[in-house]
Amino acid sequence: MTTAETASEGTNTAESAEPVLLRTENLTRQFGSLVAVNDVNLSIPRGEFHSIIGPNGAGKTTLFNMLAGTLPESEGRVVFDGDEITGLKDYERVQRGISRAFQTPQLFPGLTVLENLRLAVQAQNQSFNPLKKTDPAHERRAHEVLEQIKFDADPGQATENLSHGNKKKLELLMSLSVDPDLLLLDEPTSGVSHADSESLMEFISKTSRERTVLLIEHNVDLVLEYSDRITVLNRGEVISQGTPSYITDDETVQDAYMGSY
Amino acid sequence: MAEIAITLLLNALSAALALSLVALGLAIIFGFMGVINLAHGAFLTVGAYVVWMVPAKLGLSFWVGLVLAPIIVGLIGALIERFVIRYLYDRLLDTILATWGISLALVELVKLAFGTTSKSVSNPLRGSVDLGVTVYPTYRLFLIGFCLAILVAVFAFFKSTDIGVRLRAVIQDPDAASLQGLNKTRMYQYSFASGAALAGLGGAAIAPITTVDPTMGVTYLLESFFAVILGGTGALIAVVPGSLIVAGSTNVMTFIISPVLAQTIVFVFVIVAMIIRPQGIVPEAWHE
Amino acid sequence: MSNNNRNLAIGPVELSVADGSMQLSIGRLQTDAKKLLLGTSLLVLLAAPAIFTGYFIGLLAVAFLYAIFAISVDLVWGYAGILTFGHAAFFGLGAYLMGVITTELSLPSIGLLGLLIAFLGPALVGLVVAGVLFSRGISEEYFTIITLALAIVASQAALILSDITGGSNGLTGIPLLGIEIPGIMTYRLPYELFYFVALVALVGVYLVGKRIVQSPFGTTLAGINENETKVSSLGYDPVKYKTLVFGLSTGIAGFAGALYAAYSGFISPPLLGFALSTEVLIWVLVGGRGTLIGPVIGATALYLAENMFSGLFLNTWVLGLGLLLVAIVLVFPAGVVGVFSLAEQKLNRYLEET
Amino acid sequence: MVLLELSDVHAGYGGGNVINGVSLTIEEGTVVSLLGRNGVGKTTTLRSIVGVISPDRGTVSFDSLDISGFEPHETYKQGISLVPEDRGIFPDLTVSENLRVPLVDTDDERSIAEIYGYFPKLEELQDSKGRNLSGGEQQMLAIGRALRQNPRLLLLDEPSEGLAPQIIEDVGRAIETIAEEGMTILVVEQNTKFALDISSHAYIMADGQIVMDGSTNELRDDEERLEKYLGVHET
Repeated sequence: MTTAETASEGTNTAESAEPVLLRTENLTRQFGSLVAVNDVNLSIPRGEFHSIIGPNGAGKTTLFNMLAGTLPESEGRVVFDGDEITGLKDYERVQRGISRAFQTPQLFPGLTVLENLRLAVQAQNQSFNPLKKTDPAHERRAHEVLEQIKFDADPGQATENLSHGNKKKLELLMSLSVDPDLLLLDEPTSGVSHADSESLMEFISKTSRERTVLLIEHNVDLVLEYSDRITVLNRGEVISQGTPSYITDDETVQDAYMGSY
Repeated sequence: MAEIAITLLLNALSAALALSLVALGLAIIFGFMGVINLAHGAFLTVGAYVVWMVPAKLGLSFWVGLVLAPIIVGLIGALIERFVIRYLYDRLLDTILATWGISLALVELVKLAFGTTSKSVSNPLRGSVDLGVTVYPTYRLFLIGFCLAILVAVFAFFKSTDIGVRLRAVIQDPDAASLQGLNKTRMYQYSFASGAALAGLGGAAIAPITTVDPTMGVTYLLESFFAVILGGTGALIAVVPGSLIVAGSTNVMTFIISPVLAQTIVFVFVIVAMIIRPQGIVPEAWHE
Repeated sequence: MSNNNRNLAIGPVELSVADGSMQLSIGRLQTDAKKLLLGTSLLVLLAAPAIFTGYFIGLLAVAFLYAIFAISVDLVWGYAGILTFGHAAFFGLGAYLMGVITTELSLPSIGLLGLLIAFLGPALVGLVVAGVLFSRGISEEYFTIITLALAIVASQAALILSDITGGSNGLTGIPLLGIEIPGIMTYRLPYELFYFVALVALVGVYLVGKRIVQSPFGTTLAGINENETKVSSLGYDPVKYKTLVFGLSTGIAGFAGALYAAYSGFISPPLLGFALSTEVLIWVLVGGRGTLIGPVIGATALYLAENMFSGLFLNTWVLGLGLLLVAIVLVFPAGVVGVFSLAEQKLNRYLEET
Repeated sequence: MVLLELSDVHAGYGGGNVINGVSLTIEEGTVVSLLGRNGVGKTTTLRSIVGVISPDRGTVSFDSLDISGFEPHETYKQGISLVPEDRGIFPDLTVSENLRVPLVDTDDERSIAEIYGYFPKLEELQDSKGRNLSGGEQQMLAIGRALRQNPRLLLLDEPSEGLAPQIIEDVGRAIETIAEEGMTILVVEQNTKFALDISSHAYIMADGQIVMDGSTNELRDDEERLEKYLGVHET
């Protein structure tokens, strides 16, 4: 199979240096007769900044939904940190260290920015005691998280009135606050101004030194600039995989993006 | 023995088919618009009162009432959609509350107008028919045929007419339907009105064989919900098996145990069935 | 620091002038005024038996119990977003447990045990019902319909199980609370003093409720109410939280029911049914769901009004209630408390502008 | 004659604008394509034409009528049909039922038989449910359905998306046939080659704005700029 060959050519950098954190085997998702994700094999070493690109409808978000556990796998396996996690629910995967940021920010509109963050921070120390008081350490942690990034809104305001850019930042911070080993980021810069996109990617790149990052991004320039390795999906299948320079020279990728027949 | 069995089965069948009509109205409103209509029982009550009032107060025939009931209740439904439901789409729990408020108000209006005592609607088809194995009341036989005819007509409408196909399209994907030129708002209003009309028709049809009182709707409300949920909301036709189980088994059990106990057993059974198979008992191949 | 800075404080109102700009602080006015209002109302309520007729005080005591019931509904509906149409089943279950226990075992202290069991029993049933339904992934509207069925099933069960429940005649002769320490003392609560028990119970449940909604657990519930997917994607299992709050709530409902049984001395199947289940929703909605004080105000005011006016208007009371329900859902989903906070915002803006 | 004109259209979802000042014109009887990478605002432009979202600023005029703020069913009545990116096939309706859904004016409609003429495959599949069709079949059905009212303007959102090369060719031929009959078409594409082949004029979007436009022949020769706005090579 040509895809397997092209996939192996570009992969020679980080693979052997670090143990594999996330591995998918023949991961497949069908909706009726549509195969949204078809037989995807990924192997992401710990500490890698790995991006997934592909045209609209290539199956990127479906793949994320399966990795995050919001969509059951039709076929195939997911192995995380040595354990099989296929079929686990989303919150169980978070507890094991996989966290995701949604493309459309999923916030708690009626809660304040800090309360949103506190909910994320507290998820680490869940309490079923309904009479327990809020831990001041969690409040402090929420403040600290917010200070990591340039956030130009009152943290005491409800999130429903935030600007799109601030919502995207908060979404990212919340996904980080659960202290994941693997961060799944679905287009963290979509709809964000150019300058903010750069600084967000800079920030993500910095966090990727401690955590493994798997990123879906449509801004190819940013992807090429920051990623260690890239996987290209088209029509649900992996059509190319490798370093940024390998991807830019790959004809099949050009065809997928620009079209050919 | 065979005589009793046949009578029992016919009783169960007529109850189940009448419930199917009412439940079909509920399923249309729920399936099309995602509105949980707790006023459905009150719609049925109003239908029954129309069919009582037409002979008793206006001196006209029962059959005129049977025609008027769905029209009047349908109009009430259209008004309610226009002034209440329209503002609550996408607020599922709020539609539950608002339709419950409407239900309280409608039932109280009935009480204010006609008092709380039960009314009896005189049977327009007295007498019985000899079926060979058993002698069975004429009106109940009519009811079976009438409900079947209405059900067949409604399903044929959805299957074969352009409007029916378009309504199904709106259920499946309202946004895609509006790209085909369909006016969602108007379609919703028609759906709510026709769902209400079916409840009114059901109420009118059963009026001669039941007691008509302001609170008669509550049991039917719950039974139709159970019929819809048990059948599954993927296909309108699912209300038929749903109703057969809910009304049929209550009816048969009433032969042995008290009606209250029978109803309780069926309710508990349905709740358990809902837990085990939330998508309904009807297979996906039936979905349309 | 410039010399131009000045602070002027009159009571809770603070006027500060800094570098030519003037600011009127009303933040403290709000909280102080609210505390003042709550404190005053509490004092008035404590003194009420000396002011009002016994009949009115009796009504008020029952209103307080319904207010506790309303708080229990608000915890699940207002805070966790779970609409229940059958909470009276749990209120009634508590009442029947209390009734059966105290009439079967005629010990003076049995009422206290009854209260405990009337909390634990419904809480357990609530945990099981919610646990099974939520873990099966039942959708919110199906849950609502099932709770509606539950109320009907419960009131029918109370009719059928007449050996225990007295059937449609209900249970009579349920004693008021009392304490006995064998050989040392026996105390039976006088009828007139029950008002204070109800008041203390209400204040207690209110404070517990306040604590719950402000706890991390409560914040998680608020999150579930607003975006369950997100809560789940942060690593919380929403099913556990929803189940637990439902159990807590049904326990509190049962506790209120038990006090009701003890006070009224008589209970019958409608107590478990549909009518009370929906009435409590109207109380909560009118008062303002998602606030604890709202349901208390809604339940008390509407229960008193119903008893004072429904004699005059008869059926129009329920008619009005139905229309009110529609109107609130349509026009003012935040309830009475929402009207107040809107007025408060307007007042603040006015004060800021002047 | 100018059939569609967008002037300075701003639109978006809940606060953030996705498109900022899009202006474009389409002459009657031409095929125009709108190109750009993922997420630059192409779909949002189409949605603000048909009224799925209404523009925050700017106007959309169709045949000199200001249609900004119209509902989708109203723009449809004006003669605009959109084939959305997800195709909008009703999954539980059969192929023939799907074709019966669109509201048609009996004087001007294309009969279902005519649609089968364009897409013979659909006739074979007429009793299959929408959910059981392949991506290519769904695309044909979606285009066929949009043709039912014989629209004055046909909007196609990524007709080639997710289709195998052979199928893309079939769809392309069908579009060309329709275009030859004189239909005005605006096609949004990521597949540049496909789009340039079927259209005579193209607009290119980046960051919510039109950044260049021209005849497709001119654009084909301007490889450098095509790469810049559409390609994946590092710039």
